[in-house]
Amino acid sequence: MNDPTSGVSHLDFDAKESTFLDASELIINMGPQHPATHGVLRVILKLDGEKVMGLECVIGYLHRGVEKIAENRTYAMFNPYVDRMDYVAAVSNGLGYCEAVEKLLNVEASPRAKYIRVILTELNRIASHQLWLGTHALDIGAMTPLFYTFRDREEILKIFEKYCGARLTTHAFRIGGCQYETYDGFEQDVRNFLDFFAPKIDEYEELLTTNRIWVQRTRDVGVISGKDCIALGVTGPVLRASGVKWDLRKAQPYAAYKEFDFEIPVGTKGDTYDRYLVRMAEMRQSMRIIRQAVDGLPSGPIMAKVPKVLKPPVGEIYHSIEAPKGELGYFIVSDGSTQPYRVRVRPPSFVNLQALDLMCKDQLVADVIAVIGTLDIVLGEVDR
Amino acid sequence: MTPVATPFFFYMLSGLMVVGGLFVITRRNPVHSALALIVTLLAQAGLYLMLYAPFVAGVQIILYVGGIMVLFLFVIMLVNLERTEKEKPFNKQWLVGIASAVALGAMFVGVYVRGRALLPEHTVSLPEAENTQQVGLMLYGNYMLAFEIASLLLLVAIIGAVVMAKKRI
Amino acid sequence: MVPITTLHYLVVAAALFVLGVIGVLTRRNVVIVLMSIELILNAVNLNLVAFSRMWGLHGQIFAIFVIADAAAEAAVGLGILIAFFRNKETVNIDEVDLLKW
Amino acid sequence: MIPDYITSYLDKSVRVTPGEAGNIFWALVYILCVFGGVSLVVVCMNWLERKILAHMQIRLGPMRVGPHGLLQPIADALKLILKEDIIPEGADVLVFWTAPLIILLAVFSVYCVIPFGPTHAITDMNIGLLFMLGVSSLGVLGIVMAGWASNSHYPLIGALRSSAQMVSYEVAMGLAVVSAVLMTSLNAQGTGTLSMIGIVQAQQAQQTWFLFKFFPLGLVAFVVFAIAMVAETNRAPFDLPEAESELTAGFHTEYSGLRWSLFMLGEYAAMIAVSSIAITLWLGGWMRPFPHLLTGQAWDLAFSLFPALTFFGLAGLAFYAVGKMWAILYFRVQAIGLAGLAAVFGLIGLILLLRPVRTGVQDIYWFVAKIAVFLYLFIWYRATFPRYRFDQLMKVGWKVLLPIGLGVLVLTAIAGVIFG
Repeated sequence: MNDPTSGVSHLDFDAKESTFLDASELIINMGPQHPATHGVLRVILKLDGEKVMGLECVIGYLHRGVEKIAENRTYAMFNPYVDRMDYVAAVSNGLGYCEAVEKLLNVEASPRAKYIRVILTELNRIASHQLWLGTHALDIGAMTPLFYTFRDREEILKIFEKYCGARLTTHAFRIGGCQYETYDGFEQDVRNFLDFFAPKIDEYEELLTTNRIWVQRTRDVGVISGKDCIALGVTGPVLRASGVKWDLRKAQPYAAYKEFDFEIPVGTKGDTYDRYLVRMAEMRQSMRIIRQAVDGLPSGPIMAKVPKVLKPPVGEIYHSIEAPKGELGYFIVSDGSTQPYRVRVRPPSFVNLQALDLMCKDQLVADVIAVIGTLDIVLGEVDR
Repeated sequence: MTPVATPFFFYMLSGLMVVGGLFVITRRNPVHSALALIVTLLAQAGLYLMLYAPFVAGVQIILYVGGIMVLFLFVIMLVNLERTEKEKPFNKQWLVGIASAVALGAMFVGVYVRGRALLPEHTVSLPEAENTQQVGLMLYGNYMLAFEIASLLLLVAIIGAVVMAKKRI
Repeated sequence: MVPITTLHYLVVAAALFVLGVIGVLTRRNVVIVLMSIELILNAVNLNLVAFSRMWGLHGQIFAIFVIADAAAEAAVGLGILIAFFRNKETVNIDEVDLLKW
Repeated sequence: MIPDYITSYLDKSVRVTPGEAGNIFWALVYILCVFGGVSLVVVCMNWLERKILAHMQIRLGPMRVGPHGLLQPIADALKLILKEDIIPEGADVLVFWTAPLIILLAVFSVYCVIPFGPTHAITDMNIGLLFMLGVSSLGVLGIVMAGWASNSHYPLIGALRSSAQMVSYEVAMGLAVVSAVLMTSLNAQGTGTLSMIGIVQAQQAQQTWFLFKFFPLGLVAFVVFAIAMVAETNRAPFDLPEAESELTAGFHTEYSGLRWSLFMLGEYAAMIAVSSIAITLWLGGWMRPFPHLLTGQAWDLAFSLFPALTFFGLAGLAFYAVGKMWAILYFRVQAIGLAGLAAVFGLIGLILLLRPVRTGVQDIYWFVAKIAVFLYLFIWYRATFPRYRFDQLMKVGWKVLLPIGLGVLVLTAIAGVIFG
């Protein structure tokens, strides 16, 4: 594949008498109601027997017009909406949006707020990866990891609930800082979670990492090179598993990430197994970051000085963060009023989904499932 | 154990066979034909049991029904064509074909009626309990060469089928 | 009721044979023609096994060989059918009139 | 009063299966017993699978219907029977209807020759093993028919996958079986047997389970069979034909209600059937563990107490649960029901202590206990393994199991000549 951007060749839906044998391929519609498409993704597969000749994603079944809604809300009012995009990693979405607006307003969150943000975001990264692991394993046929990950994810959600009252769509941050001061015993809860979770990752790995069937199902499946990743704009663990050491937390540090010591796990081959390993390692790194952040949590106010009515100066800003799934960017244009003139979200899932066709070409139907799982898409984010 | 109610089972099974055979050659849909053929083959396995040939009956079920017919069904589904159902199932010379086949049948009946004397009611005892052993001994004794040739034939058939059915080798 | 003799089996086999011949001669679908050939082979098998009731096990051995042969025939026949179908998109035996494709 | 042919079979001097004795009445009784028993086991299996799987996955499984969800299978069965029987548009109705029946017929025919004891089989055939393999291979037909008749892509792909899978694994299975049959010929006459009862008797005569015969040859053959039989029954990790995440439900996607439940019944019954083949061939059939090692009156007595002990154990477990449930007011009624069940178990245990009953159920008990182990393994696999991909599955079948099976067959023959 020299030109990954060439896209899918036109699918001929009027192919006469499609059978398994003749020249015209079998066309199968997978989704939008299908157990393995993680929501309402529709994939049109062009098959030659079991081999995938090409595929086309049909998206938009979950489109809610989030970006348009932003134009009719004030900056603060739009904040909860972003949680509904990548609902598995709501905290990351909020962080990205808040930081983008802060950049536009030219304010900076207080150090304590930054630390709290890092803790919650990294907890959310772990939760997101857990959900990915469970569903991915279930897609490949291992049902047990799903229940293990959901058991442990519950602990994270409990911390969220105690902190801000919501489990999934947290709306944890405000422009200029945090919504709430931490509750009593927050640090202890987080530390307890870290102690609780460290052996659990080993448990997951014990089930899967050396499982022969798992390795056979994921090795050399959905291979994508670093070059193709960059050409397609693929980011996040998918990019890193292909050997490109690119993590916005290191490359363009935001929040308080500059102050923490952690590594960027990278893969070598860019196959599904590498992506699995990278995400597992990322969970461990996240734990490392959380521990440093909890230990060094500074005291002080949680909110910076922010005017009551937000009226950013005329201008535009692009700010991106490393969400669990990749680069999550917000492009905000301000016309000086209380409402943004335009908000454009760069969702990692949407961009990563482009690579699906390239990664599935010449693989088998069963691999499509594995690749959709390994891309870790959330349709709320793809369709917005 | 001796077969019980022999005439009843004979007429039932042979009736099934003939009706199944009729369905095979008259159905438009090849899948229905194949299913009718399966009924025929199973009924025939029953007849083998009545003829004290349990091993042949078992082979009939495993090979014919479990192997060959599954292959047939597989291929019918691969070349799954709705067009063929709309076409005429019989070719132009159907009348001649039926006439000659019936003539052949009449000849058979004639031979059987005339040559009845050639078929004395002579039976040998075929102990069912040792049928498998005896068949095995004969296969690897008297018919050793034929057995080897058959295996060679099957090998050639495998290779031939692969060569012909595969798009690119 | 008449006791069942070898002749009964022979008559059934003859009927089956005739049905198979009719199928081969009149049907247009190659798959059904192949199945009719299976019918013919089975008629022969029934004869062989019926005779083995009279003269000993040799008939059964022959029946086994015929079954093996039928398997080979079906595999090759269906292989040809698939190759033919891939090129001409039909399974109509009337259209098998080229010596080359 | 009672016709002679009923009582004649009960005569102790007749030690053959009803089929061999030509006794139609008792054959019918046995058929009903086996059919009813297997259906009952399938129903229990439904509950057990959900429970065991749930506890492996740190959840509780069914808890609502009856104590610990004991009545869940009944509720499910009622639901399935009452559900609408949907026939998809464009389906071939006749084929669509007969497909589940064919699967059931194929599976239950296998039970004709399964020996639960020296005389506890419906019949014993000279070609028993051949019959079993042949009839169980008919199940493929039902699957292919179901997939084709549904007139839908997913079932068709599922049917093609599953027929390819079953046909390929039958080969490896057959080779493994043949090596076990070879072992039966290691006697004075030098003739083996295909009769299921004969195979167990050969193990009895040679004073070893074929699992340990020519160690490790018997073991390897058994492992080949054990893998092939999982693939043959379309269970995890070989459950591609019904791979939920890929093909929704494979060949029975379009089925609903009663017909769907027939497929499930067929699947579970097939699991029991193949387990019985494995037990008969390698694990000594109805023989109790160590029949030749631990001999003598004391051991006989000890082993004959196992059936009763099992039921006492079940009763104890149920009573323990009753004790815990009684404390909660909301569960009082259910606790009473569970106590009743426990009492029934205890009563059965007491009956099993009686000497004639005790000796009578020995064979059946050990056979069923061995089946239970296999069924547990099936559930365990499902909780542990991811699913194979189709090409990998074929590779395992043709490139791993088949050569191993062939090698074991040849080595067994050589070993038989040298040591036998």
